[in-house]
Amino acid sequence: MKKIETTLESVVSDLTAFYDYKVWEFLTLNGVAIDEGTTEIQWIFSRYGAIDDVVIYYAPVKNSETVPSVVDLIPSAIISQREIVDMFGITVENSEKGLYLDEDSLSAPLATCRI
Amino acid sequence: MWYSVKKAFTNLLSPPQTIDYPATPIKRVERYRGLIEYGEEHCIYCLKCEKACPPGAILFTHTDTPTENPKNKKSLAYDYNPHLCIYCGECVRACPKPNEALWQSEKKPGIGVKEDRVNERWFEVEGRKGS
Amino acid sequence: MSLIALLLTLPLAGAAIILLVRAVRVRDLLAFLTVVILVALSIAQYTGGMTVRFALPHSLHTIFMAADILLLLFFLWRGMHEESRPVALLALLQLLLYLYVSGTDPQAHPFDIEVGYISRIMLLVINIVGGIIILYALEYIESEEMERMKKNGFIALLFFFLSVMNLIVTTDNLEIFFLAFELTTLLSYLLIRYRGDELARANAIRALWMNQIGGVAILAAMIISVKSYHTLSFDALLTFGSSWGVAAIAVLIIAAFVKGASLPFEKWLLGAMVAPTPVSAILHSATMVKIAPYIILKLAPAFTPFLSHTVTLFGSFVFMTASVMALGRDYFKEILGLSTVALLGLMMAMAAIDATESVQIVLVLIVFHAISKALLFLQAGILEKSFHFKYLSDFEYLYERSPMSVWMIVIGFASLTLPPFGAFWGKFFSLELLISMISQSPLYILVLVFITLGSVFLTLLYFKVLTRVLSHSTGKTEKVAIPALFRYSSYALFGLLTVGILLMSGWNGVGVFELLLPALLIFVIPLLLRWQLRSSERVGEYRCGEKDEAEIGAYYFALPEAQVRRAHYAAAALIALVLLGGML
Amino acid sequence: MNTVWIILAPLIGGLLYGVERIVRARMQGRKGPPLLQPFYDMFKLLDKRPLLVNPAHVLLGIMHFITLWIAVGLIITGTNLLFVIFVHLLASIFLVASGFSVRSVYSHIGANRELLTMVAYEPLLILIAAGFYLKNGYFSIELIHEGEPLLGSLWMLFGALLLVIPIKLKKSPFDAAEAHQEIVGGVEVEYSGVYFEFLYMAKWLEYIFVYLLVILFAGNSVMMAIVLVSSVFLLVNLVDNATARVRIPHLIAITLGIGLTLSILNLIGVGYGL
Amino acid sequence: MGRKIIDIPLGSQHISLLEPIKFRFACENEKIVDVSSDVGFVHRGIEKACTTKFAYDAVPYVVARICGLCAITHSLAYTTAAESLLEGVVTRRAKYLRMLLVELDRIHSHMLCLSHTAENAGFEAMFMRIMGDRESVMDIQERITGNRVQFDYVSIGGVNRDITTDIEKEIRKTLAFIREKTHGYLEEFTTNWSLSLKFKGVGVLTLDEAYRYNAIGPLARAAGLATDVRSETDYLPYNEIGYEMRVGEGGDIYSRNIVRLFEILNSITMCENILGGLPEGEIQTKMKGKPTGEALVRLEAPRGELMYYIRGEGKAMLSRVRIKTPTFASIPAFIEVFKGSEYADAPAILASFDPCMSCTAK
Amino acid sequence: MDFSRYRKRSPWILHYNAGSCNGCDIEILAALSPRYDLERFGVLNSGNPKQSDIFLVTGPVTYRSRERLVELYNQMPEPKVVIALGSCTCTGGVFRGMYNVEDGIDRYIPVDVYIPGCAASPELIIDGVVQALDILEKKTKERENAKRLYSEPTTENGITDRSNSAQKIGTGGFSPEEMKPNSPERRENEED
Repeated sequence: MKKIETTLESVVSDLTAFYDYKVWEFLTLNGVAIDEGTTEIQWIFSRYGAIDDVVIYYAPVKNSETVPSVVDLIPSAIISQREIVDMFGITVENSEKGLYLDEDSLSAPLATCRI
Repeated sequence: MWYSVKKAFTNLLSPPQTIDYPATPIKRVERYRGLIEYGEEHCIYCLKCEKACPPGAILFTHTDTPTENPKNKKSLAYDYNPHLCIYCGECVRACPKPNEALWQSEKKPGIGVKEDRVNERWFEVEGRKGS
Repeated sequence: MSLIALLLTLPLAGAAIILLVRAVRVRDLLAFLTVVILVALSIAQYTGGMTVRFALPHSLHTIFMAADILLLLFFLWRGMHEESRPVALLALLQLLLYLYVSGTDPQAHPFDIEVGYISRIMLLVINIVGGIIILYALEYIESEEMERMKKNGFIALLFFFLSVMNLIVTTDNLEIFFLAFELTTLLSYLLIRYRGDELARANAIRALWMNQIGGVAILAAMIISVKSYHTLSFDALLTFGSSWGVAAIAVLIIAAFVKGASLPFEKWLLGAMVAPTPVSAILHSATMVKIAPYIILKLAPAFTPFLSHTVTLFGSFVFMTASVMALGRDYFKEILGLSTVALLGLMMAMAAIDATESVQIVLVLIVFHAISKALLFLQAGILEKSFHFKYLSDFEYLYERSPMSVWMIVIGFASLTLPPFGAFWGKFFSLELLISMISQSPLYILVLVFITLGSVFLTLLYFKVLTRVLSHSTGKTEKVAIPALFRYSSYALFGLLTVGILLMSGWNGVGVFELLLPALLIFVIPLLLRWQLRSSERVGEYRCGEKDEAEIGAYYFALPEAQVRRAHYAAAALIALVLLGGML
Repeated sequence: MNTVWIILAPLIGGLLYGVERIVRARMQGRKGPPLLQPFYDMFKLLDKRPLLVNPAHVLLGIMHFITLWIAVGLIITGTNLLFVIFVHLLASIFLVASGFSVRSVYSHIGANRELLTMVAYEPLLILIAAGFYLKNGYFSIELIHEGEPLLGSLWMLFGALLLVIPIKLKKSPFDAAEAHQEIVGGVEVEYSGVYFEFLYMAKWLEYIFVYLLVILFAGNSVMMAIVLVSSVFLLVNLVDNATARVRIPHLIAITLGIGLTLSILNLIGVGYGL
Repeated sequence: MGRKIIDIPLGSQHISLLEPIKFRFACENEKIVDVSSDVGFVHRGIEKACTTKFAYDAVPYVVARICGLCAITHSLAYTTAAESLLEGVVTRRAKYLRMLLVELDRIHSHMLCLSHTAENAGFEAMFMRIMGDRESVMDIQERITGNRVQFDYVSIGGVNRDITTDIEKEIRKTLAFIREKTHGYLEEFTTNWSLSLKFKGVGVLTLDEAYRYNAIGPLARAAGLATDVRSETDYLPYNEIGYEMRVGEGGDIYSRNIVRLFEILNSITMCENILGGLPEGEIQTKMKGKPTGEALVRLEAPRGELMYYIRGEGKAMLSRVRIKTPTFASIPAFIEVFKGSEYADAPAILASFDPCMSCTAK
Repeated sequence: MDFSRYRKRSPWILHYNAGSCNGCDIEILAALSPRYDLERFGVLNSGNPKQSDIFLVTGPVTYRSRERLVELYNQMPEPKVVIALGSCTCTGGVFRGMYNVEDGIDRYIPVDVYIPGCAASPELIIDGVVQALDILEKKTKERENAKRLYSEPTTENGITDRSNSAQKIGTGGFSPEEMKPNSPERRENEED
């Protein structure tokens, strides 16, 4: 498991340089609430056919910031982006709310840090 | 296709696989994870089972008519909801006196009907617990 | 004789008066009176039951000739003016041929007018159904935006049309027939371009040149007839039976195909949709296209077996292909139009079989097709005028707004294919006849297959339309008022259909039991239950538990363009075969 | 006597359906419902609270049932075969119209598929009637029944009928019009309670209808009729239990392709004494 | 001119669906031209509950209830992750028993998928046949764990129950029975003409699409993409028990079925090898301490790759449990496959994905 | 004529998953399979609310499945019986108190039979169905509404229309607080 830090500005260019769709499998987009108002967003990849070669790009995100969409590069990211929007209440480019949550559901259930 | 035709034809002539339950009982496997049973006299009221139970199907609530078990100092009553239980057996593993105070039997749980108020009653129990 | 003279002249008189009247009410009253008298006359003619033959005064002959030449010159002028080469060339060709024919001197005709059984039925159809359509047109044309004169002119043209049609089904003279044929061409041209827009003009021109092919064909038949037998009489032509006679007949058949808008000539009839809807109604049901089966019915006794077989094959082929082609269409009138083409194919196919049953069958088909199609086109007009629906995919909440129109459409379609309606019996006995004729020629097996396939495709076509019209939800109505004349004309046609059911019993051994009992059960029991159902508790549709309403479109089974082209080639080849049959 | 049979027809159909449900269950290695299950269903449906979407829908469904019963009745009374086929067509059209008369997608798809299957089987039924006519010179069912068994000379048309039966009885592989897993029963999806009853019983009548057509091939031989019906019954169920549902285009292609070929060959054979 | 579109809904309640998912197919006639979907019907909030409601050692029983079909993989992936944070070592016997259950689970899950696909293709008899045979697998699962579906077999530190020679014998018997039956299905799925009409060339996911949309599990392998977490991780000794990857071609329903059938056969072999080489030893080791740090574990569930990411801060409650389930990752691929196929095939295509909505929405 | 005794011989089933783990759902399939063969009792998995007598629900009712649940229930003609299948359906089970579930379906529709078990085995399903049949036989044909409705069925011109009663449940008719006596917020507050 290799973790590479990146920023919201550079993440798209970083991933474009890194991601070869026949070598890397995009696992998912993950979020971890670090402290009040900040979420660590992770883009997780693993290499096809290699033993436990997992690469995680991560960037801390303030709740006011907008996460850029990587759907152009990785079409299957669309659903995990929508999930992140729902669960953490942050905005992701071109991703709507409401994958899981309804109007009267608890909003952004994973956003608050409860350590 | 011919295999299926043949199979259908032979099935037609041979007896069905069906178990005629409830007319003939289904043989349950040994160590079937059935109802959680409670032996009040052996309980030491450590409340480990209540804590371990993931859904909260075991609750000890305060009662005015406590049992005569000397360990029951806080006059608690054991309450168990088979309709909430997920039959995982965590409570039994947590119990310091398994097979005596708490054990998982091979009985299957009973069917509830409207009069049993399985859910509403439990909300009341939880309310008692909370207060 | 006087009845027929009246039938021929009264509509003309009516047309003339209507042109002059300015008040709408007076005009309507006059039109109504004329229609009533025409209906009465045609019924009287029918019940008279005698074959009437007489000759027209010779003085008329010159008038006819002048009219012919004027007509052709008019076509030529239109062709030049509209810069349509086919129209101009065909008009020129006709003019030359006509001049050639009139230069010859055929034997005098013993009689120009001959009204037999077939003609009497045709007169009934033309005047009753045509009359009802004219009544409907009175209301329809009022909602168009045009001058009063033009509106009255429209009604006058329709009356004129009836007159011409009355002439065409009563004449026995090829020359008069040619005149009437050209007059229908002219009238259809005028009516199609009545709205005067770009599309109307283009379609009118197309109809003009296609129909002129028919004119050329008739002229060719006239030349052959005059050259070989020195006669222009239909009857005479039929009795000769030599190879030249057959050739003339084969050429005349082409004229029928053109008028009947058979493949590959169906475009002109479909183009006629741009005209006000009563025009389509009158073209499809009472007039124009019915010339086709009429001619073939008239000529059938003189067919050689080869000719008979090929025409039947052609007709059944058209029946199947046109039905399939209609499946992909979205424009309601186009669907109706192609189904007319298909059914005309069936009528021609049956007419070409020379048997007593086939004459009966074709007549039944002609009559009931006319009524049903008129009913349907009337509904198409109502949809256009009251709801602004033209395309099937536009039809929304129709049942909620006007259940009457929906049921009329359903009955209109049902009456074309299903028992116990008249058209069904036509089809039914066609099948029976064909099956009994299989032993005569293996070709009839093919014809049988074509016709069975065609009729199921037509059924598919008619009932897929129901997706858009019949579907409705629980309760909740917002009715739309439909003008009285629209309603009454529809009811009149529906009444005719019902009377038709009763008249059919007894025909060919159709018993009361087979016919009326089912009809009774099917229609009466639901009526009894209706009141019970009205008050029942309502529940919404099953939508997988969701509440949002899904869009439900109609189904389209469009034929690929290449296939359509292939079908046209095949039809053309069959026509060539028919011609070949004439030549041999 | 005929009247009694006509009245009994739906009941016999129900019994046949009951037997079939057992046979199907046994072919799948199950015990299956009791024999009278269809009748239990029927009584239960009578006992439901009536709910409907709109009256026209229900009416058309009832008309479907009545017309089908008339078609069966006409066969039993021995009228014109061709006419019976068209009355049956009318019944199917009522069903289609009822499917289209509600604003429900599944009902529409079902009705549309019903129409498309009609394209597949209607020509075949007509050609079968043609075969009888060519052989005998009449369409009268009564006379066909009194005549010699015609299976020998019309066996190819009988083959075509075998293609039609699964379509009519909504059996695999030709049950696309009902297709429970896709469109939840298609046309019948919006019916409930006592109104569904009519459609449910109409299904029984379909059984009677097709098996009466099968019996036609046996002519006056009762023995042969019994053998034919039971073997067709077994065959249809075996095929039902050995095939998946094919799509409508395949259904039409298979039925018309094989069916028309068989029928035309047979008609040529019978018509020209080959 | 109006639209010629028919909107066909599939779900949330539909006879061909076991779980609520809503598709809306925009169709021309019955050809699907556009798909919209709603997958959030089963969202219960388990990720949050795992960090607020349940202590880390109760979580295996909770995550097992994410999905009844791959319950064992969920609890196993979680416990593996938790164990790596607790730095305990699980005995080899426990590992073997875990693998045994995972493979048995794969067998019954694949059988369910196959039977459901057959049922949705209108082949009721095949459904009944496979479901009838599947009961024997359910039986041995019940014998091993005490429950047919929710095994609750794995706990942190090992497994909850051991197997006896009696049970072993029964398992061998059942495995042989299933192997024989599977060969029968294989023949039926390859030779039945009606099934080939329904399955061959239908619902195709091409290799390139599989890469693009990150398809996983049998879906990807059927398209020719050789990916299987069993060969990409090493916490379970798959290489010791005769694991083989089976890659199909064509990416249609047929190919997916064949891949599943071969995986059943391979799993049977593996189970037999597990029983043959079952090491002696304890089945539970005590794990001490509270989870600290972060761990990422991947496992091959019957439907494909399952990923758990957990982070603990040395308390009884974890601070983050991220579950990436196989179906969740495949949904973009599903949508692609539907476009252009017939609605008549939609239920069968959907069943052939073996979707698990309760996994997806958690 | 009294047909009520035939009800128990022909129970048709509507199954809806309101958010369960699908363990019970596959057990329903297993109960239909040859080993247990529910069809012995005349059970038919109709999948269509309008033709069903028994509403077999699994799952603790997630927010998104609420109105679907009520809509399906309303479309079923009386007499009808609701079976809650599995622990989470009866009381919420292991999901009890999670933020997006409703702790048992009897918050929304009246439940007649509660089948415990996680997952409920086919044997228990058969027990429950048999129990439900006895209840079904005793039911009347009176209209039974769901516990929570958007609006009562409307009656106009003597026609009762029940097609609108389930719309917008949860966001319309009543407040979310009233709906959830055991909401996660409240629980969290208690914990803190």
